[in-house]
Amino acid sequence: MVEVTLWAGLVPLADDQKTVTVEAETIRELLRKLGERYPALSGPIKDQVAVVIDGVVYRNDWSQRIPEGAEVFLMRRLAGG
Amino acid sequence: MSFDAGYQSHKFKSVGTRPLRPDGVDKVTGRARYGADFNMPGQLVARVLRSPHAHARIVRIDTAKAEALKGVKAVVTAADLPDLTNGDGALFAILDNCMARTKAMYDGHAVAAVAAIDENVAKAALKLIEVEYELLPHVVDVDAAMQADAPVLNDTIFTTGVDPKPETPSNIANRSEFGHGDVDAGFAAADFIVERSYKTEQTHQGYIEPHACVANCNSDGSADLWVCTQGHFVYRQNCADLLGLEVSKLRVTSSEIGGGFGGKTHVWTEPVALALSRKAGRPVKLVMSREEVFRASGPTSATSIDVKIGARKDGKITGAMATLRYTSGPYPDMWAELGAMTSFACYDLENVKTVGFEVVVNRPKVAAYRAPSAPMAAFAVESAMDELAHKIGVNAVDLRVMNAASEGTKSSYGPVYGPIGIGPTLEAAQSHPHMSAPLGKNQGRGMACGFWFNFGGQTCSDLNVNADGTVGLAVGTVDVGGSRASLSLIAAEELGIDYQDIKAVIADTATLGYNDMTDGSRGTFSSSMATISAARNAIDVMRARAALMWDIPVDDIYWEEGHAKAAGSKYGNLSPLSVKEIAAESGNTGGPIAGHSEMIADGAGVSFGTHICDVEVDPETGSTRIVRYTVIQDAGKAVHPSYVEGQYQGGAAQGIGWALNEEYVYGDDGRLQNPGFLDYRIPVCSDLPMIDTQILEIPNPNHPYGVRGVGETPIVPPLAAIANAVSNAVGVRMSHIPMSPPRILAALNDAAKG
Amino acid sequence: MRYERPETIQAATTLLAEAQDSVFVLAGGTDLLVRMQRDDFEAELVVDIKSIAGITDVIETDDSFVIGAAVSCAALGEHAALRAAWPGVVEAANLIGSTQIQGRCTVVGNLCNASPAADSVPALIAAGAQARIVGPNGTRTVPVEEVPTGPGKTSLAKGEMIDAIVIAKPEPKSGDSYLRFTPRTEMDIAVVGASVHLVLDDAGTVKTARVALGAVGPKVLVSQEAAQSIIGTTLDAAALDALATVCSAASTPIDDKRGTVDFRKQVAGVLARRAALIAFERAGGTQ
Amino acid sequence: MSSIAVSTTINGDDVEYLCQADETLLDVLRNRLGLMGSKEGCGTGDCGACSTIIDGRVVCSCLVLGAEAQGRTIETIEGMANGAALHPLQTNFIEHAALQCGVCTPGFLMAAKALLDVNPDPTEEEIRFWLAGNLCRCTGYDKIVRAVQAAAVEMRGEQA
Repeated sequence: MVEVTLWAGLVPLADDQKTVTVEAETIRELLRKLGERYPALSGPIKDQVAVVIDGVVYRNDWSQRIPEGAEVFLMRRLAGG
Repeated sequence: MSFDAGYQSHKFKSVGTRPLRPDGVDKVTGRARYGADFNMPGQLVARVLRSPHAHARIVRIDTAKAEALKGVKAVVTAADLPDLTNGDGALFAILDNCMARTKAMYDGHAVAAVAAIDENVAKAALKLIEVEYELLPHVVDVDAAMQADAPVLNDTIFTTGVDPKPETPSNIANRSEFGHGDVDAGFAAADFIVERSYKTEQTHQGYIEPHACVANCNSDGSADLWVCTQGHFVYRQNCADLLGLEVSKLRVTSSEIGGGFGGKTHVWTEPVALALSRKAGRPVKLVMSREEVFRASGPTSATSIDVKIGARKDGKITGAMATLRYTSGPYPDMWAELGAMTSFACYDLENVKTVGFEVVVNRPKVAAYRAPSAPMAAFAVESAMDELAHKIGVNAVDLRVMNAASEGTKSSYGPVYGPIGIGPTLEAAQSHPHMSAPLGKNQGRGMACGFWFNFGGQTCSDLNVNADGTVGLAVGTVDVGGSRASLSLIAAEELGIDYQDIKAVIADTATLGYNDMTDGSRGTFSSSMATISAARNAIDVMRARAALMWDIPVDDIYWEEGHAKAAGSKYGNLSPLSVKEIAAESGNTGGPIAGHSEMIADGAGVSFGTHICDVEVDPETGSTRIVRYTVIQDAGKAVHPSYVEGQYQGGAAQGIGWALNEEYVYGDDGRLQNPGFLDYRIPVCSDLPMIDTQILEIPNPNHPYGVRGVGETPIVPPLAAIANAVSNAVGVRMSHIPMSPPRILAALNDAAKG
Repeated sequence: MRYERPETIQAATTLLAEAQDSVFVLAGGTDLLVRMQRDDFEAELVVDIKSIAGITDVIETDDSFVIGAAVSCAALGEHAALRAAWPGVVEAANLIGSTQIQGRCTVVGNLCNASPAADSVPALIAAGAQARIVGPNGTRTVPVEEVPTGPGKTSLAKGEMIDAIVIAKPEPKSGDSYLRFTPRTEMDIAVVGASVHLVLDDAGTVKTARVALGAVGPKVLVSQEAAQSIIGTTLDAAALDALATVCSAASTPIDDKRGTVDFRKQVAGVLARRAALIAFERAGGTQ
Repeated sequence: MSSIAVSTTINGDDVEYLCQADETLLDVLRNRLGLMGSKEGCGTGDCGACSTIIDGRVVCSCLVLGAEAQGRTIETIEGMANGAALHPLQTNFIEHAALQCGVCTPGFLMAAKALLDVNPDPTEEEIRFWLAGNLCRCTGYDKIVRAVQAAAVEMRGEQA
């Protein structure tokens, strides 16, 4: 099981929950299940989100494994200069 | 082909040295070709007609007279750029900004454009375009735009991120919130509290090369764009989307780029040039004037920030809060959110809350400017931290050390930190000779910390081993500050050959796979990871070729110091095969030798910096002189130290200009008063001392050589470091950037009056 | 637009007189060509005077210096005798723009561009310089302060141009200086400018003085009252304070993108005081 | 408006061209003579990227009319090297990493050359004030000043 903390912008799209628990071993599985449980999330998940696992930002790498008990954040994908 | 990006520490032969960059000779002889240096036969010259009003409905545009003028070949308006964005708000904003569709949203907003045989005809044609405007009330100030009675710029914008969802449109496009714990409880437990409001004016990246491109659309749907850009693949995507072109048929070539700093991560006139070329059936060259660059490219946000920090007598912060209001120009984006995320990122806080408000105003569309949104937030927070240190009576650096984030700290924007360099930069600052050097009359010393996220992203590189054993490296990230030299060093290191035997180039979009925008200080980080991966791929190919040449199993061959070597005593008589020797036989052993890499470079790792600054303030005129400046920053691994130093010095210089003199000055009519290098004052050579740098190397565990991004963090601390230095020099706490002489003198006068 | 390069003064003034529409004199061009970039710029004729014999020379006579209209400020700075005689005038001319601008710009161009913030004009006025004006009906000489009449406007009639600036050699025991305030150390337009020229008597007290302030009004402000505040003194603290107060009071600046009214008034006093001290020292005065 | 015939000397070669009365020398160099090394950063004499040497003085070629070049001696960045041998300033700029994007570099090299021609042993302050007319946004000027200092030493034939 993985506890995912949602970026503030996503909270209203997930029944106002700040953290959600999901059974997932890869980023792909995590995002797919989130999209199924909260359809409103599937839009932003497509290209506006980065997944942070134990402090490391994964911009769009679905194959990335999620270790058991890792801290997982859905963060907004950032622009830089 | 799985690629292990894990850090393996080893003794470097090439990485860390300071060779001459491969593009140096072209640049010092004037042969390097920038955006405006490219011409196509039969090209037309384009000029853009821009709104002289801050906010106006476009009632009617009559281009008949312009089109009739001899020598004019095409005139375009928004009608020539049909909306193909089908609901993608961000893309529609780019389209509307390139050419206003219903309303001119700022002084300088494009409303029409002309392509003609020469500049004089084009200029004359602009005067013949009749535009009927219906003037609307405007607002340019971030706080004024948030008032209830402010003119609403866009009645389709309803504040998101608030509950319940508002019904009436607003200039506040989004509210974002970050943090953890209970700040009220934190403030209650505090012995000392600092609370102050800060403002920073809008500034521009200030690259010396204005935007320039040559666009050519053929009747068969194929098209070419030669442009100065930080991301030619993203420009290709944007232009293809807006003009309905097939991505593979639009080739975008990145010219040498004359500075970007984030301002060339966004298309401004390129879609217009393509539209003109398509309509005229001829190539079109469009070069922005300096005035246009200031009025109509992408400056950073103007901000208004409130900060409140509480701490105990021993200096431990108990509560920290910031409310950050950022202008985004007419089109909302993530700028306030980035400010809210970065403001307390340097610190390990029990109770922290940051709230960001994205506010639309009648100013140009904001684009990234080197660690976008971070310098302003750092100015507010690090100024408050300095004031807090004075109040508690503790040394400014010690206060930072006591509260600095470290590995395992939960960041103020959410995730936990891996190994990070803020502690070491603070310790280096404490022991740096600058920190204990004597100060003269009217002089003061200030310091500040800064942070930036850094990114990875989609990256690919091609590495071709030529028949003579030399290597061609093609990358897709743009080189402004010497990354071709750095990436050649990386390839040399991994292949085990000499730097001189590698030539790195920036490939155009037709000859290399997609690469993300070169932003987020990702250039060297991502392309070096892809280059290492491509090199390892090439090594495997060369080992296989050596196996064929020696006729032994490939598993018995290992690669070391640029040679294929046969493992095990039974091959005693086989002398190692060099890249040159293997390449010479490539015709017989399977054809050209190459290594490719297509990957998502992740795990970029944040970058921290601490700056120390001495200033001398003339109390009679309020003029500030930078006496000494030191930049200390963690690079993970400095691939080419000279160009890492260059990033530190360049970022500091931009920060100094921002802190002291640079600002967009708007008149009451909402028009930009200083769109030029005379009155938009960036630092000149005689304004600055030498800028000392110290590179720390705390390896990034997620990069084979430990490399971190370095390009953006250097601009984050200077605003605060200089503000703290001025405060320590003449005892007035400056809370409005830039600290121009009139502002400092007024503050001194107020202080004198008591 | 037509470009002409006359070789004599007469040919130049004839061209200027005969032009129907707007006509401009081109010497250094560092103001004119910036104006030409603007879309609303119209000109029928530009008269390049740099080929007129002698116009690029600085002639030292026994009682004056005659600075040709096309002498670049860089060349002015390299004229040892002028620099020794009028250090304030030369340092003012050399503050205009940058090295590249200095290689082209001229003090006559600076004067005729008639910007209130012109750097060389306060120093020329403080030095009592004269402008030699040539036109279809002959030559006349006027004090430099009579040339600018307001921002961008001069008193020159149609067909007239300035062919030289004439500065008398300074009396013994005299000194001049020019200071300006700019946020950057170079490349800026003066937010405030102050020039002081004073002559000492044998006892070392100020016998005569002229104080000229730039960028604090539509034209350079020549303040008699400011001069009076230091005449008869050795620039003691009271005299300097009086000078500063008078200059601040006399200034009528505007708020603009470069500075505020309060800032300019206050800094005008500061610069006048500092410039007076430098001039006093150059005149051989001791504090 | 009719064109003006101009004959002048550029980088030691006799050159003739036609230009409009209001056309700047910078536009002539770039658009008519293909000498793209001089860059336009502002068009108003505020950035120095178009610096060119006319009769020994470094000036902004965007503030000079093409017609004014008649009979003058013009040096542009393209003429700085001696064939394949780079000028000491050029080599030192590369060696000291005194450029990043490089768009201001031609202007800096022209101005620095004009400086060392008249002042072979400049102090740091003299270098900084002489080069104040050349804007650079990438480097913060530190390495540019060091490169000019090193080139000055080399050109004086002393040990670096």
